[in-house]
Amino acid sequence: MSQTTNQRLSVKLPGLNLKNPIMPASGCFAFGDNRYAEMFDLNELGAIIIKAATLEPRVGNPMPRIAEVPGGVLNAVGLQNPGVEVILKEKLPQLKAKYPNLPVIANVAGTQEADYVETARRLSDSGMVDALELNISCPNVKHGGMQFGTDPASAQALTAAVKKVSSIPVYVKLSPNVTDIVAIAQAVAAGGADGLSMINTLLGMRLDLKTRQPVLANGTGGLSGPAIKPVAVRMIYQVSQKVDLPIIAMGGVSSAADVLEMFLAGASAVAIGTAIFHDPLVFPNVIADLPSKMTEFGIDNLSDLIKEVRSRRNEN
Amino acid sequence: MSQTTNQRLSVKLPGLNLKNPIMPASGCFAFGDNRYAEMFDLNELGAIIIKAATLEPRVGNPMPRIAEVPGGVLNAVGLQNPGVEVILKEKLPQLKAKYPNLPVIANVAGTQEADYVETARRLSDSGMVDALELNISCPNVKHGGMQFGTDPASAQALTAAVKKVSSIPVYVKLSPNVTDIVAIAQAVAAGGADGLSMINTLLGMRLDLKTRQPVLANGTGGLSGPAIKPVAVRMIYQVSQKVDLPIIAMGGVSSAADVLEMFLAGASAVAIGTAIFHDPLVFPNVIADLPSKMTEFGIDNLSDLIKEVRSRRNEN
Amino acid sequence: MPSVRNFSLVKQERLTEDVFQMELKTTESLSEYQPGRFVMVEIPNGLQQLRRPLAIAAVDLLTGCISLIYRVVGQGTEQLAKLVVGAKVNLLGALGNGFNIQNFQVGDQVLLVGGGTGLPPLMYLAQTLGQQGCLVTTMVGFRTKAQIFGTQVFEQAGQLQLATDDGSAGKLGNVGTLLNAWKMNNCRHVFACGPLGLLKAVQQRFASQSVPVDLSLESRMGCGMGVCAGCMVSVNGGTLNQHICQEGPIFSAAEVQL
Amino acid sequence: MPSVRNFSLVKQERLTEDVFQMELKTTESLSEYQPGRFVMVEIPNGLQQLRRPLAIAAVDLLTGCISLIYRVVGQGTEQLAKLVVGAKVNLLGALGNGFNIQNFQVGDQVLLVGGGTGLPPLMYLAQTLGQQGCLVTTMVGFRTKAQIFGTQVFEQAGQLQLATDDGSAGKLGNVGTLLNAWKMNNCRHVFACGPLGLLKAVQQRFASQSVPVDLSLESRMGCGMGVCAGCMVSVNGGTLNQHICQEGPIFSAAEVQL
Ligand SMILES: Cc1cc2nc3c(=O)[nH]c(=O)nc-3n(C[C@H](O)[C@H](O)[C@H](O)COP(=O)(O)OP(=O)(O)OC[C@H]3O[C@@H](n4cnc5c(N)ncnc54)[C@H](O)[C@@H]3O)c2cc1C
Ligand SMILES: Cc1cc2nc3c(=O)[nH]c(=O)nc-3n(C[C@H](O)[C@H](O)[C@H](O)COP(=O)(O)OP(=O)(O)OC[C@H]3O[C@@H](n4cnc5c(N)ncnc54)[C@H](O)[C@@H]3O)c2cc1C
Ligand SMILES: Cc1cc2nc3c(=O)[nH]c(=O)nc-3n(C[C@H](O)[C@H](O)[C@H](O)COP(=O)(O)O)c2cc1C
Ligand SMILES: Cc1cc2nc3c(=O)[nH]c(=O)nc-3n(C[C@H](O)[C@H](O)[C@H](O)COP(=O)(O)O)c2cc1C
Ligand code: FES
Ligand code: FES
Repeated sequence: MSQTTNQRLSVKLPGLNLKNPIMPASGCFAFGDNRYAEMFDLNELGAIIIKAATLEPRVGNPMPRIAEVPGGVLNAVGLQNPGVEVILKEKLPQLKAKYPNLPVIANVAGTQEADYVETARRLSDSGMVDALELNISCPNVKHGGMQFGTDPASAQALTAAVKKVSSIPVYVKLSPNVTDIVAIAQAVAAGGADGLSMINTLLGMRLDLKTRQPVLANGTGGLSGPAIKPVAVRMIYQVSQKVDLPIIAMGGVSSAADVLEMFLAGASAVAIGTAIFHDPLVFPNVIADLPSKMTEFGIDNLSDLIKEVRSRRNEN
Repeated sequence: MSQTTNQRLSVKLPGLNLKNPIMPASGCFAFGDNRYAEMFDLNELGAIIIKAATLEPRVGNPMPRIAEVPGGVLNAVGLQNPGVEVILKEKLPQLKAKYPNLPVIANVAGTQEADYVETARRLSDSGMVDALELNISCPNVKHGGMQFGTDPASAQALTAAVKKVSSIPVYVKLSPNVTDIVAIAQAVAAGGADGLSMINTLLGMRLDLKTRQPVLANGTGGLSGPAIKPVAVRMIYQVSQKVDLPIIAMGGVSSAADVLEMFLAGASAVAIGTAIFHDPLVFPNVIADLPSKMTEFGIDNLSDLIKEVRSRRNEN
Repeated sequence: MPSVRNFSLVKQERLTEDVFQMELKTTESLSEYQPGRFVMVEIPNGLQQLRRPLAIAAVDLLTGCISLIYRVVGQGTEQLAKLVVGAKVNLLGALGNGFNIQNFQVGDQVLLVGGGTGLPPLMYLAQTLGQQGCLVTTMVGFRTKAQIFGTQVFEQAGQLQLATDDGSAGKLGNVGTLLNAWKMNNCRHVFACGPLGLLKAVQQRFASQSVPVDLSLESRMGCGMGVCAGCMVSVNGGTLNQHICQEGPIFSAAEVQL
Repeated sequence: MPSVRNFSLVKQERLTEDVFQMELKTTESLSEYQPGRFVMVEIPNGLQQLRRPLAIAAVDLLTGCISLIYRVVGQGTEQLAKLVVGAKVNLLGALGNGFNIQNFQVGDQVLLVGGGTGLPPLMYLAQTLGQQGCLVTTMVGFRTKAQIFGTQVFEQAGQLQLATDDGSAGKLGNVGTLLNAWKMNNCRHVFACGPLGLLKAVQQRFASQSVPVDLSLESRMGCGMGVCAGCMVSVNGGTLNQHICQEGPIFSAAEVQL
């Protein structure tokens, strides 16, 4: 392999020229303003996806919001965030000041089409964001966009409305809590999405034998971590066979091998969420491990792998 | 506690007077004709759910059919079974001869309504089965009934058709791979189901980095084991709040504590599948542990717990 | 800057039926391991996705050891209790704000109030304040005599007031009983750590007093690093606006809403 | 009747770079641990939901020990290789049909053919047949000299024919080379275990001969107990009609479809 690491790891997606495909998943790295960021250089990342932004500030759900389950984590944070204004005035400028070259993807959430659109417009216009990730899949708030994520027509309409006001590419983040993920993906493609982001959390619950009540104050929560990886791989595989959009893959990734499995499923980039809670250095570790894992499995570079996997699909 | 263990553990469901609520899940104990059955007395079980029966014999999917994933197992057995005729002539008579007092639930699968109905009729007429479990949720065969499990109208029609020919209670086994589990449950209730069985496996996939192909010959497979427990608990909880039918709960149960969590979610009985692969004595172990776990959490007897949980739901 | 490193277990001791003390050794600097701060402990079998927060109960700079004292309450702490000497234990730390004790002087009177698994951070605090020459009074409540641990540290650091629910040791009653009986003379600062009920009692007891009161809070934690928003608390009239793991775990009783 | 019990690890030895031998001790009966049968090993960290099938490589009734010889190929075997003496290893066994060798007599000529991780069951078989007075010839292939293990057992039990792909030990070539060169004189039975290619070569080599040939098959296994239908194979013209774990792992080459 005479290629440099950069040549081997770099990937191109709409709006995103990434030196490597690895990024923190939304909600698992705040706005880069967290203590993990003291432990390694964020410039090592391919990009960062920041916590959901809503039009107004949200205080989120009552506590407890987080619980452990076998192979995974349940969370019901409920889109807590300071609102798009504070994000534009404080969070993003701080992030850009510290890491001017780090591509930024902003996760956008809302209740109705109007506030999605307005939040997206402001983020797009700010010039501080490289792409939007439309969160139509938050299971943890009554009106968290899940209604958009489970109905193809609404998903398509919302995507189209956001596309209209956005000058940067729009990735739509899909919910796995649906009967037919391909139908939703096709709908957002028809709505003009530039890419997909999948998957958000599976809706789950844990009950406390002592209180006989749900462990989470919200009742249900979103399941993330290794437990959901097989579902993520299956959905990404299914969608990549039918829909031509690039996919930012996530769901239970915690190693370079997991990253490659996502690429084989059809990913063009990979986000990591829950794994950082266990391994604070998961980002530098995975990025460092990738080249040798690729060599082990005969993978020259990721761009070619993406093409190979995509062309294999089209034959089917 | 002056109650006998039997009084504390016994549960009553349509067609099933069980001395305890614990039974093997379909496909994880064959027809009782397996080597686990040499290791403990099947008379200890509350009941047994036998492997899916189809009208004609099925050879199932090509190998490999089974793979491990974090916290779970993927299988794509594909309803391999000798067909209802052999089951009636050999499997059930052998089972009844050995364990005349063990309640038997027969899992029924098919491709079209007609073969479901015919298989159900024959099993019902045989006099060797106490209840049917209508499998409208097998993810592992092209025509495994999943189409019935994901569409409320088809689910209702199939349930009604099977009810018409069955003189024994009919439990309908639901697929978790749906957007709205409550809608499916309500539909099968409207179709006349006597009870529900939930959940079947989540549709998942694992890819092999060496071959770059799915590990399972079938491509996708059904995810079972601890990884799916939070999804099972959530769905059972949601359904039990809206639908008055008793639920046989399953999905990742491996301990007495898990059993109680299922009861708190809304179960009236509990099946165990994947856990036996790890712990061959999981059935006698869980049954033996139940009374002390119940005492630890202030639960006198399961029948009262079922009533308590159900009444709490109705208040919501 | 938090670091993540393997410590080696040099001592595992059972203090009561369900409370254990681990001594963990490192060759690296412990300068950030200050009283009131905590670590996120990796549960070593690889099953648990989340680390567990435990307070730093003691630091010995000479030997390069820290102590963690924990009650076995669930799967994570059960695993910790199984570890034997020589095992590697991975800690992320030190985290949180810690007790603000930089400006304390010789002779300052300080009151510590604690119970249950709130004692470990107070043990380290008492030791530090005692070494700084403060006059440390500690009020501690236990359910019964058999559950007592850690009291020597408080006796060495100053004066100990003990209560048990069943009167089997110390006064009959709980920390509330001790608080009510207490006469405050020139107390410069109050620190409390323990169950919610205890914290509320302390908050209330001193609500109308001018003495500053700091409470160390507990919460389930996802990350311990200010990311997951799993540990929020309402401070200064806001709603769930601060992270117990980052702005805390120590909050001013006058500002925090329990 | 299969039993599930804890054995204690009394020896863990590295045979080649990635092949290990575990010696496991029990106080209970080993009468069911016959050549060709296997155990389902629990992976001790609690992460893996499935046990792993491993052939019984040796049994010492005097010490109550069995040997398992395994190549580290994935997460499960990696965990096994980490175990140290004194560890508890939970085995479900003995499973499968085993080699049918009850009617062999002193002087019977038997051919064993093996490669890779197919050798462990043949080691136990060779030893047993040797003790029964049979004349045991074993053909074994390895990729290279560094990968050789287990050959002493075959030498002690009879005659060893060795090949390596690179000629670094024994004949240059593979088991196929040895098979082609071999002259069959009064061979009473052939047993083979190894990769699919080897089994197919053996099946083909003796297809038109009257000598009975038994093949020991491998498969991913879910349960090992005839339940999950994860290990089916086509026998006697049927389609996936027998369980490798239950009716096998040993099948007649004349009946099984590879
Ligand atoms: C900053 C901080 C410092 C701490 N210091 C100590 C210490 O020094 N010593 C000590 O023994 N404990 C301490 N704790 C508490 C300790 O973190 C928990 O007891 C531990 O995480 C439980 O882990 P587990 O896996 O054994 O229990 P789990 O299996 O996670 O839970 C067991 C039971 O405890 C409950 N539970 C778990 N964590 C919490 C929580 N944080 N709040 C309320 N209920 C909970 C669960 O609902 C469950 O019923 C501290 C917590 C925090 C936040
Ligand atoms: C009856 C029987 C007896 C066996 N005896 C031995 C023995 O004595 N010594 C020995 O070293 N091995 C033996 N094996 C094989 C052994 O079971 C596997 O190597 C082991 O289960 C791998 O576990 P793992 O967790 O390390 O690998 P995994 O992580 O499960 O898999 C690692 C890699 O191996 C592949 N793989 C795993 N199992 C199989 C399989 N059965 N067939 C094909 N590919 C597979 C996977 O696809 C993957 O690429 C036997 C198998 C059977 C069925
Ligand atoms: C604590 C937590 C908070 C999250 N917040 C968000 C969010 O604000 N917006 C969003 O789109 N997804 C959110 N997610 C989902 C993740 O971005 C990701 O899709 C999911 O966790 C699966 O990836 P993982 O298994 O690597 O964590 C959150 C997940 C967790 C665990
Ligand atoms: C190997 C295997 C075979 C199965 N076969 C069937 C089947 O024939 N019919 C059916 O309704 N469910 C079948 N299932 C699903 C189980 O009955 C059960 O619903 C599911 O595995 C969840 O429970 P668990 O996590 O305890 O295994 C099978 C599951 C496994 C693992
Ligand atoms: S524990 Fe995650 S933000 Fe505090
Ligand atoms: S491994 Fe389960 S039937 Fe053979």
